[in-house]
Amino acid sequence: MSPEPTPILQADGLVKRFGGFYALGGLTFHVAPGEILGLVGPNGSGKTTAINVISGLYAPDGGRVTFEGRSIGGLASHRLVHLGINRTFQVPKPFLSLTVRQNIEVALAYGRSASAPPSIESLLQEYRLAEVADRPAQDLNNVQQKTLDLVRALATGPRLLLLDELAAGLNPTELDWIASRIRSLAQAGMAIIVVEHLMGFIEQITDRVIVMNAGKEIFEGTLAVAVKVPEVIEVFLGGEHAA
Amino acid sequence: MIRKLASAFAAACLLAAPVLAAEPPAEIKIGTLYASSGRYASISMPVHSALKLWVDQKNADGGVYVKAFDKKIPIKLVAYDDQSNTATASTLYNQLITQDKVDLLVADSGSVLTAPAVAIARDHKMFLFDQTGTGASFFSKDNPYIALMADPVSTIWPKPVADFLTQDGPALGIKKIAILYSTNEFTGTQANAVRKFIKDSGAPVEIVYDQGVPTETTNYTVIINNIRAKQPDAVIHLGYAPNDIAFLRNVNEVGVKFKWLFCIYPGLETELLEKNVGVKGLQHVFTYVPPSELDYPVNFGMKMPEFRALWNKSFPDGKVEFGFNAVAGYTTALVIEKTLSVATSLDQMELRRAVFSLSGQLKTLDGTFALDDMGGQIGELTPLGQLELDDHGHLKFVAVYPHDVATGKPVYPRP
Amino acid sequence: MLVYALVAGLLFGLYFSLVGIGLNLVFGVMRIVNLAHGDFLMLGAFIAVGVSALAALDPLFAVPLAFVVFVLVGLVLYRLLVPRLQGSVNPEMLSIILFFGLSQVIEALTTIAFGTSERSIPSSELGAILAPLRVRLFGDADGPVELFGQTFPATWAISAMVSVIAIGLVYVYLYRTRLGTLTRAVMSRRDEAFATGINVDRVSAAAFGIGLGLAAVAGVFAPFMFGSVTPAFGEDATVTSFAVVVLGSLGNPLGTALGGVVYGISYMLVQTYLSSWADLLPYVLLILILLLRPSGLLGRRVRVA
Amino acid sequence: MPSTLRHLLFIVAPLLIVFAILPGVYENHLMLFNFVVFLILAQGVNVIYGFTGYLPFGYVGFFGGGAYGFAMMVMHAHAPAPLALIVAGVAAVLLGLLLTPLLRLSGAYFAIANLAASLAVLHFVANPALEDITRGPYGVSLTATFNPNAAYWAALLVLALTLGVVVFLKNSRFGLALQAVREDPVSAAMAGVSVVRMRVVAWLASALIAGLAGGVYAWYVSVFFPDNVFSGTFSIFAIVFALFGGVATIIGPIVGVLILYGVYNLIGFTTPQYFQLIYGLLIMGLVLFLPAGLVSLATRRGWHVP
Repeated sequence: MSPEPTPILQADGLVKRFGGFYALGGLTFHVAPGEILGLVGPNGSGKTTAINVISGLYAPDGGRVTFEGRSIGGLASHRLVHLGINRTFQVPKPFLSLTVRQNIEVALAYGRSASAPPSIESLLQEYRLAEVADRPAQDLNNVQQKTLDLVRALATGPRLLLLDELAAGLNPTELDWIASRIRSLAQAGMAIIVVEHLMGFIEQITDRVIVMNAGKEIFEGTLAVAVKVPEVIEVFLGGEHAA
Repeated sequence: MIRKLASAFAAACLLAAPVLAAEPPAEIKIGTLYASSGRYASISMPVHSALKLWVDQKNADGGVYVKAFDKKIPIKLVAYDDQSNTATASTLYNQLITQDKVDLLVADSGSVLTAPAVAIARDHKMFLFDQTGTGASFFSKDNPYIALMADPVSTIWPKPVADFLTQDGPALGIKKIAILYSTNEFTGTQANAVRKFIKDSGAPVEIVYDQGVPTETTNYTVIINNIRAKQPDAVIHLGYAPNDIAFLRNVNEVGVKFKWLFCIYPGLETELLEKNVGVKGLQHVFTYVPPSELDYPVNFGMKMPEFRALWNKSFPDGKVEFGFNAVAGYTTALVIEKTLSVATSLDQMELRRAVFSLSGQLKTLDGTFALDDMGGQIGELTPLGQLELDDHGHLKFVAVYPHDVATGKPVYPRP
Repeated sequence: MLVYALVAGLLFGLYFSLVGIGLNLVFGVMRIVNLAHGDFLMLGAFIAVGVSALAALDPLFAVPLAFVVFVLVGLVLYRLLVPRLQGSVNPEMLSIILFFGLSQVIEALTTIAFGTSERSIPSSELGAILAPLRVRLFGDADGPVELFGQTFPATWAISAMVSVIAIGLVYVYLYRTRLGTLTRAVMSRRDEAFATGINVDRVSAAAFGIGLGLAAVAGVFAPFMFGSVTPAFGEDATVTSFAVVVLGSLGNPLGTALGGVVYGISYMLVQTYLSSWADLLPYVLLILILLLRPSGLLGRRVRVA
Repeated sequence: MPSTLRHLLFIVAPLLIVFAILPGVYENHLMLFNFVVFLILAQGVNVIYGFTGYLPFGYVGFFGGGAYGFAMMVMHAHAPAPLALIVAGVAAVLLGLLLTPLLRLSGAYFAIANLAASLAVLHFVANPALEDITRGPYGVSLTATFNPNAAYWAALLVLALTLGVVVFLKNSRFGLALQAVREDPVSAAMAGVSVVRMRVVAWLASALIAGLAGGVYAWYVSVFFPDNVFSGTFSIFAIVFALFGGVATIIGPIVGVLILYGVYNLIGFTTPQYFQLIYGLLIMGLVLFLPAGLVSLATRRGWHVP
């Protein structure tokens, strides 16, 4: 790993409550431009909640989250998109009755990308959607919908990209392909946070992981080190740590 | 204004001339609307059925006499269903005028469904035979194209009620009056009129309760209790038939006996109310005495008993109730028939002249037809009466005011 | 005046719980907005009028008759309408229009069959079979009943009583029978219910039938609670039912009971102190509840966009 | 040719021209006027339902609000009709602003709350306590501005404006974004779309359209009661017409109004006794057999429908 540059996103003691349940109980971490950070942990450990708070779906109930030095806790999602944060969804939610091209057009038009966004044709080509460009999104298969979800995020020219279980349901060839895409995005300077259950995929692409349990981070470092820490092993109870 | 009317009249006469020379038409087309469904169906259907009855009767007889052609001509009734929908009614009124080119335009029943016709008739310079649309806003000095056929305008209708209370009331011991009304044009205007008559009279009576309730109200238990708390000597309830039914039923169910109680519909739709409230519930109630009870001297058309017999023969299934509205529809028909028999052409201004010429002259089963100069009906007034039981336990009307038509003394307080 | 308004509101409100509860069941289970709800009420009222006029029976006998007839009608209508509706893209929205059409059809057919006049039943006929009981309780078989030293129409008391019994039976159905338990499962998580292998279709058909049956039962008392009924009566009844149901929260029969009572009492209070504004009340209450407490007084369900 | 121009040239212009010529050919002007009013209202429903998914079951609230806005300007300020018409639109927009919190509701809840809101406005306007302002239940009579001919042309102008709005929505990124919000508000926000602002803009635009329609209606009929201009059938008809043709298109609502309102009048003129029955059955059939509207017959075959 190269010496760490200044983080683009910094979360300090993030808290999110649902009634009496603490989904996030003081989560602290950071991610730097060009870095791919993995968020791992068992179900219900708060990974997706963390992404939802950072992308503005929920306002945090405590703690602080800054993006490029600016406090962003509680800002509306579309404002965060304009600042340069975007995400994909575990279950992709494209605009079903619009065509693939229209789906991307909306994001291109309203994303207010700081840098010149990629052209629609190049996105369609690069992400293998050119053939279905003029079909309504409801005609797409699950993998294509996931890809479209990713392209929609990319069309807004994000500097921080949050990927929520992008790999689930992909076959090995598709996994390799998507992993290479993600790595090249990071190489171009994008900060990427990956929430994933597939540990092989995490190992393949991340520079660093945060292991979460009960709404807090319990480990930070590489996955290779993580799997040797007793606390982490205990949390997973011999579960999914494929590595 | 007069000059304007006069010039319009002159123009009308000029136009009328060629009509006279024309061949008599095969039929006289009367256009009207009715509501077979929706909120106004129950007041529209009796009126319309009566009009139809008259048409059938005349046509069986070879038609009506039309002076303009000096012969009997069959009537064609062009009637559309507006379903109580005013936008639909607008289109249909227009259809009658512009497509069916009816000779006479007759409005649907009630103010709400008459309202769209007022402006349309005026726009097309068609004279509107307004059956029961009593809305005060319909009648203005600058609109010659309307006259009210069968109900008095709401502003003068309740005069006998107010006069009785202010003139005979104090002697009977009536000092405190309660007014309860439904907040619609028909009964709201009557409430305003009653209030004004009472206040202007200077009589030693006091209004102790004066409340409007929504027309949709069908539940009066609490209100009755509130009125009772004010201990009024007389209670005036002004509402539509469903309001009266619910009000009277609640009065009986709660077991309240108001000393003096007036409602509109026991007099207007007696059979309907009797069916829904029961004879006992109507006993001693004050109401308008309908023309059917007064046996007005008639100089035109069927007398009440004949009309009623014909009605019962024509509509034996009881789906449309005989009552005041049925009489109203027939009255309209009689005005039309008489108008055709005196109008020298079918021109609309000539029809207007003919209708106004009947004012004070035409005496039907509905009383004397009389119009003010804006076309509002000021004749056909209904006296105040009280419902009592005859020896057979049937309801009968006792007219109590004005005194010249009175047939008995009021029972006060209600035993 | 206050006590009177409160008691009257309670009796009136309990009846309105019964008016709304069928709508609640249908919407809760199927997400179908039954805009013809009030028309089924109206049909129930005509059954009562018929039982009273043709058979000269206590209208209370119309209660089981109306219920059975309309459960069957509901099952048939369900088969005819719902599967096609659920197959469309947006069944919730389209149901509003579909059932508006149905309400038009019902009103038209009723008008063709019975005419447009107001119909009712003499108050003394309701509960005639209960006369011995009344003599024992109140000393006479006729006239108003006395509660807290004030007199109320006997028909109100009977309607309120039957409403309480009917709501109780709905409670028993939902919480003490197998089909009822499944119904609640479908109400809370329709999507998951499919996945868990519940026969959603059967549960829905039953709920639809029972919903219509309850509406018809409420209708039996309509001639007494509203003075009279006409074929056009359904429209207002539907909107009021919505106010009651939304007040209490959807998918919760106890909530509807509470909603009815809150509605009844506030209606009577407004009628007492601000009578001409009384018809604004259901609508303002409905909007306020939706905005301030979207889950209703007793609900948990989220209904925010 | 850009599609905006094509739509204006081949859909909007011919429709307007036909309705400008028709009064000279066909004499039932009020029927033509009502056609125009329903074309406006159906497109207004299209704006809010077709493009954002909110079903405005109480759409008539804006229509009646506009009619009364017009009436009050004429009665109290003695304003000329064109000025009163503008106020009619403004009144409806203000009402729309007041009701923006309803947009927090979804699905049937919004539809029911909107219906309740329109009834609340009706009962408010019709309350006798407001007699001095609205004439309460006693109805208004606007003889000063009575001019059906001018009102008809004003209605055509409002229709042109409304169609302009719909053509814009159909061809602009704004319209695309609205549809994205309708499909999935969360994803739309993640595409950078300000969900709340978009909805409010569409809501107010459709309120303005209905308010102007109410204004021209008040101008044309000149004598009316609260029950006339707040009649729920305006909402129902506008929604059914728009759905029958197919929403989120330009021609769908137009076709819907022309066919269905045409049939409605035809039934009314020919077989009045079964009017309500036939119409009710027609509505049911439409939902059961053509839920996505007439245009779906074409889109199912893969044809593009403007």
